[in-house]
Amino acid sequence: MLRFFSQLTVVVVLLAAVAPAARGQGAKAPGLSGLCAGSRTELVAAVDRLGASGAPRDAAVLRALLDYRVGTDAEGRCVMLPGEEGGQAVDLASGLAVPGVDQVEPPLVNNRVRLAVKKAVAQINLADHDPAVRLAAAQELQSSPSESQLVSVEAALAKEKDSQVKAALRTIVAQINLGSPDPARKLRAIGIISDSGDTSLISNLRQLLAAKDDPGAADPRVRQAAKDALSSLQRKAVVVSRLGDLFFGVSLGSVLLLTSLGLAITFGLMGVINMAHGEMLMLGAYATYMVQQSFRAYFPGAVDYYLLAAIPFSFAVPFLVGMALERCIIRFLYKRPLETLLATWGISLGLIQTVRLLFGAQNVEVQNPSWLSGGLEVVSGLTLTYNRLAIIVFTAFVVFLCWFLLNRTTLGLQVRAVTQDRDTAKAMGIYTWKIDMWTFALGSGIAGLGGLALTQVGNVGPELGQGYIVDSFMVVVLGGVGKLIGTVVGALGLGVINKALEPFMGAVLGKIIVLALVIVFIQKRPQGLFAFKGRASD
Amino acid sequence: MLRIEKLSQAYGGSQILWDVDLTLEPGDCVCLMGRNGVGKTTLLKALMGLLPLRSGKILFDGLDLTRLAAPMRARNGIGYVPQGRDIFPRMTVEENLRVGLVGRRDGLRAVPSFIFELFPVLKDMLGRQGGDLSGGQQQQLAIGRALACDPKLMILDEPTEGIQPNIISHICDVISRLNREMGLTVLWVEQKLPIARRLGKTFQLMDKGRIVASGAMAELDDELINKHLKV
Amino acid sequence: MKSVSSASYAKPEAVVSDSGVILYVENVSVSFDGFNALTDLSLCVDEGCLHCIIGPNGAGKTTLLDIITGKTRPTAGRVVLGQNLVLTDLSEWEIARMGVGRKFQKPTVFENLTLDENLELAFACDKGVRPTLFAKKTKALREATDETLETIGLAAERRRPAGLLSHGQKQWLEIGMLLMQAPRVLLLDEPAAGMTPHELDVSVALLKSLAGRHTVVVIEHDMEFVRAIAQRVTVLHEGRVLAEGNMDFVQHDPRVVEVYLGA
Amino acid sequence: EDTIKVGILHSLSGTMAISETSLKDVALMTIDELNAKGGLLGKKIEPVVVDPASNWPLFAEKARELLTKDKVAVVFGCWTSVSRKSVLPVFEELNGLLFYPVQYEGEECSYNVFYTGAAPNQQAIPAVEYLMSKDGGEAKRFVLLGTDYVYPRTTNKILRAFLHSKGVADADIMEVYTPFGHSDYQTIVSNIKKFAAAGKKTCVISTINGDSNVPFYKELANQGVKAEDIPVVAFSVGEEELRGIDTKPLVGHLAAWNYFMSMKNPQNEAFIKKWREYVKKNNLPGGDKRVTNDPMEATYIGINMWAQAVKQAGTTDVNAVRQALMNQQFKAPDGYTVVMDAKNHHLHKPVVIGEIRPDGQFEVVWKTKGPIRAEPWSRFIPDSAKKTADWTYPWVCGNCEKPKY
Amino acid sequence: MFRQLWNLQSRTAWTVTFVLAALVFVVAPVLNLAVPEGAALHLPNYMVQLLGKFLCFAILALALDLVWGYTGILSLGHALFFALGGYAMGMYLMRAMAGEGVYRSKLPDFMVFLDWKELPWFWLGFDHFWFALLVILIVPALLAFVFGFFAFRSRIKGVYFSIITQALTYAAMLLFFRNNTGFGGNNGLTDFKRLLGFSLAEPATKTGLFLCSGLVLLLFYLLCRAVTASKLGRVLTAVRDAESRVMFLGYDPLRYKLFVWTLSAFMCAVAGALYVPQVGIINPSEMAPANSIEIAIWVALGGRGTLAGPLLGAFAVNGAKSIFTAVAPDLWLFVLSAIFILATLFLPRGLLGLLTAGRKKPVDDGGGDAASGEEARA
Ligand SMILES: Nc1ncnc2c1ncn2[C@@H]1O[C@H](COP(=O)(O)OP(=O)(O)OP(=O)(O)O)[C@@H](O)[C@H]1O
Ligand SMILES: Nc1ncnc2c1ncn2[C@@H]1O[C@H](COP(=O)(O)OP(=O)(O)OP(=O)(O)O)[C@@H](O)[C@H]1O
Ligand SMILES: NC(N)=O
Ligand SMILES: [Mg+2]
Ligand SMILES: [Mg+2]
Repeated sequence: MLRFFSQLTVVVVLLAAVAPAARGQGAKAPGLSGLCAGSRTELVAAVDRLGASGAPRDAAVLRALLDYRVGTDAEGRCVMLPGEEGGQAVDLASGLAVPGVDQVEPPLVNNRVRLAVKKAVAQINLADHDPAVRLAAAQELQSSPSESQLVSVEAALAKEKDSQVKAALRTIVAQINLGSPDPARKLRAIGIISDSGDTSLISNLRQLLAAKDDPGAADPRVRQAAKDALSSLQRKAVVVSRLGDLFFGVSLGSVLLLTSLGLAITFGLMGVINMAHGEMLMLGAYATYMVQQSFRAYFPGAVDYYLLAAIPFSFAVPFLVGMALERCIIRFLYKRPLETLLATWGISLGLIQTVRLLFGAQNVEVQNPSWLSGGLEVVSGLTLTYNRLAIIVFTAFVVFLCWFLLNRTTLGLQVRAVTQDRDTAKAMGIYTWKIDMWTFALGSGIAGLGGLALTQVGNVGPELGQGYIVDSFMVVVLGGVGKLIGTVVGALGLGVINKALEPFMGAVLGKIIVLALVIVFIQKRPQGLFAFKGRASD
Repeated sequence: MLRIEKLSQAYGGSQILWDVDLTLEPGDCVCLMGRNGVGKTTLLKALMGLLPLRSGKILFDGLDLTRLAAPMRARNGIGYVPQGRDIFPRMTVEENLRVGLVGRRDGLRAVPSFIFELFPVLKDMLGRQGGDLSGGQQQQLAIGRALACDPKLMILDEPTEGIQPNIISHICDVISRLNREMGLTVLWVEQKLPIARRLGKTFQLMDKGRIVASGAMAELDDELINKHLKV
Repeated sequence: MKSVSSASYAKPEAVVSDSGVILYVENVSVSFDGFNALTDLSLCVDEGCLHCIIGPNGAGKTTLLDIITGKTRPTAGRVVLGQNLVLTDLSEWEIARMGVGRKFQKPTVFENLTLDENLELAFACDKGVRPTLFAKKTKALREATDETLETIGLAAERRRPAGLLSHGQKQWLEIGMLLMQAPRVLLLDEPAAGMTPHELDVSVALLKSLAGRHTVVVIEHDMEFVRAIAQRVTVLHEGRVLAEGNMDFVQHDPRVVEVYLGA
Repeated sequence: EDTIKVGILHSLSGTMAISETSLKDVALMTIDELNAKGGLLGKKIEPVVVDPASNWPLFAEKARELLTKDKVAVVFGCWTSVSRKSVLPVFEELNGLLFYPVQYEGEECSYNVFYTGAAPNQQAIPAVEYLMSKDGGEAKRFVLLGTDYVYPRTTNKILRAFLHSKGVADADIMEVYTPFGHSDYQTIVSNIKKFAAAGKKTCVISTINGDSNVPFYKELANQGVKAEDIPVVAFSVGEEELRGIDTKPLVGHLAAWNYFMSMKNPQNEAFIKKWREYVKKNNLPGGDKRVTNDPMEATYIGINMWAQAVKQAGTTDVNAVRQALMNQQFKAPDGYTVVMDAKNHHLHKPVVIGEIRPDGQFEVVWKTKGPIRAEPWSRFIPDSAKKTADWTYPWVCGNCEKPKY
Repeated sequence: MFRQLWNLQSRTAWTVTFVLAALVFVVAPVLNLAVPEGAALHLPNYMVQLLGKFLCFAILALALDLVWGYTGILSLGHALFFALGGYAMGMYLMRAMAGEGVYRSKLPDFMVFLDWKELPWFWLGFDHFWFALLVILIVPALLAFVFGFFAFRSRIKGVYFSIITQALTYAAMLLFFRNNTGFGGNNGLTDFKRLLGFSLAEPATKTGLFLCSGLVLLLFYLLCRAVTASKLGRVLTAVRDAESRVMFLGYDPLRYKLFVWTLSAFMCAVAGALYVPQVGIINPSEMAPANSIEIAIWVALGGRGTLAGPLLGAFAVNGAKSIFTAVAPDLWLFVLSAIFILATLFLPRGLLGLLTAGRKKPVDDGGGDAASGEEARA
């Protein structure tokens, strides 16, 4: 979160900084015109110069460079165009406004330039008045500090008051000092690194221990200290990595769960072998896409919130389709449950092709809203991405919704009565056709919510659902048909086991092993995790 | 109360019921009797709306049920105890009873306690799966479930099957009491003569898909029995 | 006592019973999730005897049959057939091959097979895969089928799928299947349920004719019926034996009257 | 017979429809264009479109049907290598002609196939060389990440051999495969980050196929892997694939192809214009969001070259056309005049490396001076290094070690 | 013996059988080989191959019907056994052309590709046809036997069984996808040259394979007839309807299920072995779960629980697919989709039910036909 906000702040500050420059009040900045250089080496050199000597305002120019707003205009001047907030173009050589220029030919910015810009901005930002910006800058510089930065970093450290920033700067100094020939400085550096608990520094220690032509590294005290520090950091790294696996597992599990919940209703509760379940996911995803597109067209300002608006739609579209399908097709098959396989397979083919003809065979783009982009780096080496965190929360919400509908209203009771004995249920006054219709629609709608979640982690194309159907059936059956809780436990269990195996086996073998485990597990519990026991079970 | 007119029913090609006429007055308690396979269950199912009719008409409380679906019939006050109990096997006893409440007109949400007074064993078994109960317990549950929907007309298909003797008497007493005191109309399929005699005010005899004899219970004599209840 | 090998093709002849007792139920207990359906129950059934088991609903009668036929495994205790065959070690189908046949409380027949076929499957013969594959319709089979259909009064329906029978007819068919199986021990769970008075008479005669050659265990709630057939009666209550003896004896046992028969 | 039938064998349903549908569309567009110019040899070209439905044996069946029942003069089709392998025996048996428009792993050179996509040396190796160059960031450590099938496997094998030859140690190479349709890249991306934390400049070479790319890039973006730090260069991700992704967080990641839609030259402008018009006229789904990409360009080149060869040969006879295709030249949308190699049935193509721009297009950051010749037999694989593909006298073979005649 | 055979089915059924056999064994070869090309009645080579492929699918459908239609075990993994048979045949075909591959190596090309220096152990022996044949006949059946033994012993039933068979085939697919497993990865085995010395490119070989498939189908059909018409067939139906009741009659359902299950897998393997030389490729996508589901679709469409139904279904679905993917490449899925939906709704007993309309046959899972009209009333 911190990082996220600090990035936001950086952007805000930069935008603020651009404003005066754009108004043409900026002083003449020598070297800025190098930013239009045709040769990348020159360009990078210009950027580096800015980084070494630049003022906060220059950071804004560098950002503009990345946004393709710096370039040569028709008259060969090196010009910076105004950003979104408006203003006038500025001639970088003279610092004067050049009205009327609205197009420039930007230099070729590639990763090399981008990296240089990033470093330069960080270096400039070390002097920023906002501690958050300074911290972000310091962290940025941590990734590959060089000897040449030592002086400026130490200078910054001397001035620094904020303890977090201080710690970060000290780590940079330590990283640089690790390479110093003086064993004492090395030892001190190792101490700082060890205390920082930052597992990303493991490689620095490794390099130190592996270094051959470094006399300072041969010092036994240094070696011992480095080894101790290394093993303590490595222990931490293992813990972090296990925690990571757990998170990944829960996250994968919650995706599995969301994609299976609808099936747990249509198949688990109603007994429809619903091969069109995947297509309900797909419809939910396309509904989300449509909402996004409408927002882009009609409410461009609120586009970040399209996802919230999509929740009811992604539920409603499959809900209605499900309702129609139930009324037109499924309902004739309740006495021949096996044949629902055939019909729903047909439905699935038809839905896929319909969507393909309407939207094209290619994937459509669904964007993560900015508040779901990126992630929270809880410790170094473990980033919890916002989209996946959101999915976990959303899954909990949908599970609750299902639980509530099925256990706190009579719907669940009636559905189960209908599936267990349709005729008797009728004779007890249950409107079986209504229950069938609502339940199937509900299952489809829930699947649609799964589709909404999928848009945030995967692709949206006509075949989207096909990739989930096997897993969904497996989850529902593994948990025990007709047991919602089984589906929950089954999905999370599969997710966690899968992710626990993946680091050791790789994704392919891991998946094979998981399937094998499922097969073996069912041998032990032939009715799934939460089996119906007792006389009625066979 | 209930009038069945010229009801015919067939499974595919083979006709089972032939122009059955049957009339029940409010407060009647009728025993329907007949050999195996003469169509008693078929008649009750048709009455309940679980089988399509070939022809005929069913009137209940002035309402034409003929075109009405089963749940509406239940909600209009017909309680049904199916043959073979048809408990929901994977639902607990309590849930089974709550299903019975669905058909109530007063929207009551809790199982009325008189059912547990009637069948104390159900109280002990509330959390047990319906399918796990013993046969007799299931039968009691089925009757309890039908009573839960507060019917005006109860139709029971051999409800004493598999029930222990003292409870049979108990059930007979209760049904008679409901019949007498609350005016519950009862249509009861029964094979066992003693029970039929004890319970029924009138009888209807079925043979080969037709009602062949009816009258007050006292009129059920050996001749009729020999003629229609023996092979 | 040593159990004969549980070899799949063990024959009922292997069962020895010179003491006159064919079935021992020894200290059997069963519990389902903590509910004790049977508690330390012991029972002997004499060979050739017509033994009735009665008791309140839920007393554990059906569970007892489940134990004998291997459908349910006891938590403790065992069941011995003859003197040497521990049934509780065998699987359901092995027990059936040892000559223990059963009619269920809720009639279960093969709905998609005709009555003829239902009976054919029940017919006593080698029930291994290979013999079944090459089985021919023997004269013995045909005669037995005809005879049984006659007995159960369903000859007219013989070519119809069993699923189309009425409840009572299915009961009869299941009895017929039991007859075809010609088991040493017949276990009948409420055979009289849903029968007309006349049919009751028929089955009384039928069961009586079986007794002697076969051992018959009947569970029933119809006291008339029990009185008509029972040579020995065991009353179960809450998973234990409440009383045992001949009909007259148990009928007048006050505890039996209280929990079961009623005034 | 007043038409020349040509077969179009691309999956329009099933998993590959996502990629192949556009190739069918562009093929029809090209044929329309040729017909508008008067057709070939005075006849109209009649496309016969079939749908092999992403089912490999069905590819073979449909190929056979096209060649024997419809008697097509040529077939344009296939995307995956397995589909090509599946139809290959059919084309060889019936002496048909197939134009294959997709980059592939090489190790093949059939008499009956013309390969208009890139061989590994026209795509993979230049891309890695670029990443190792100063401009590309001087990568020292490599993650070879792919979908578990033959194209990634072979490409990575070649790349590993290549990297060895550049002095990269095995410890600096991480090879990871995922199943088809894999959609959860959390662990892998996190492992890449760990691998990259070793202090050396790391890059990822992705041969992830099709649908898996979206989840991969989404995860990449969300776990904060920036192109400046860990660039990902992909060989199967083009404009079409990027359409499904929000590219703003991916700016700077790379792809290596022989063509990008963003290339600026008159041929490309004309090509894109034609495509836009075609999409509009036929009301194709996707509308003005439809893009062009490398395999589409390769399809376009293939059909045009075939048409030129037919004109030159004056017949659609396979043997004559094959002969005429040798050295056939075409001014391609990539801005170069590409040539069909006189010997190995592969196209000489320029290699272009692009970085993803925020608008989903690629910024060309590097390209070869001109088209380079394909090496279907990789010199980095010992057994294949000995092989020559040369369908001219005296070799007359696609895979032999000495001349046949 | 002969009488027994004759008694297997009704006279009409025999007539149909003979007519079909005549079509396959006489008419098709004559139209293909004797009638000159270009003539209206000429059966082109590709049609022969197509029909040969369909014959293999028909065997597959027959096999699934035996376990699903008659015994009530819905396998969603049958394509696995088919593919295994196919792989065994493919391995033989690869070995039979050792030295003629792209690399002129003794090893199959993909191994050269992957730098393998020698054949892995599980490829040994495949240079002999008899060995491959043994593997085809034994290995898939053995796998089915072992898998079935554990599954049936644990009394896994219904959807649980379906899903673990699906998991099995899915796992196998992933395994075969891996290049390291040693079966050619995603590309599988392809580019075969000759079978038992006959060039696979020769029309005569193809016709031979077609006839072979026809013969095998006919034999399997009669075998299935024999099995289902026997008492064992009735036990199977009984197992489907009331498994526990079967046990109390003294039958061990495990053995019966295992028997048909293994037999069925065996048939699939043979079908796979015949299929591979005709289509020229075998790869892991044959094991994809969707393929197994499709087999079930053929069976359901044709008419489950009959023997002719699945054959009809296999031909109808694949024929429709073949025609419409060419005639209406954009719309064929709608056609197929409509066929499936309409057939389910209006032909509860499958296509065969349509042909034999009027004649009664009891329907399983509870009463069937009555369902549709009755709900509508409500
Ligand atoms: N689904 C069906 N299809 C065809 N015939 C049926 C069907 N169900 C029942 N029958 C036949 O209808 C007749 C009447 O059956 P029904 O169940 O109504 O008899 P019942 O009088 O209730 O007999 P019981 O006393 O045995 O319960 C029987 O002959 C039976 O075989
Ligand atoms: N699988 C099970 N799980 C839980 N309880 C069970 C199970 N099986 C039986 N019971 C309980 O065990 C008791 C004995 O049941 P059983 O069926 O043996 O009774 P019964 O004597 O046959 O009764 P009835 O005369 O009503 O048929 C009943 O209370 C029943 O609820
Ligand atoms: N040839 C490929 N990209 O599969
Ligand atoms: Mg009845
Ligand atoms: Mg009982």
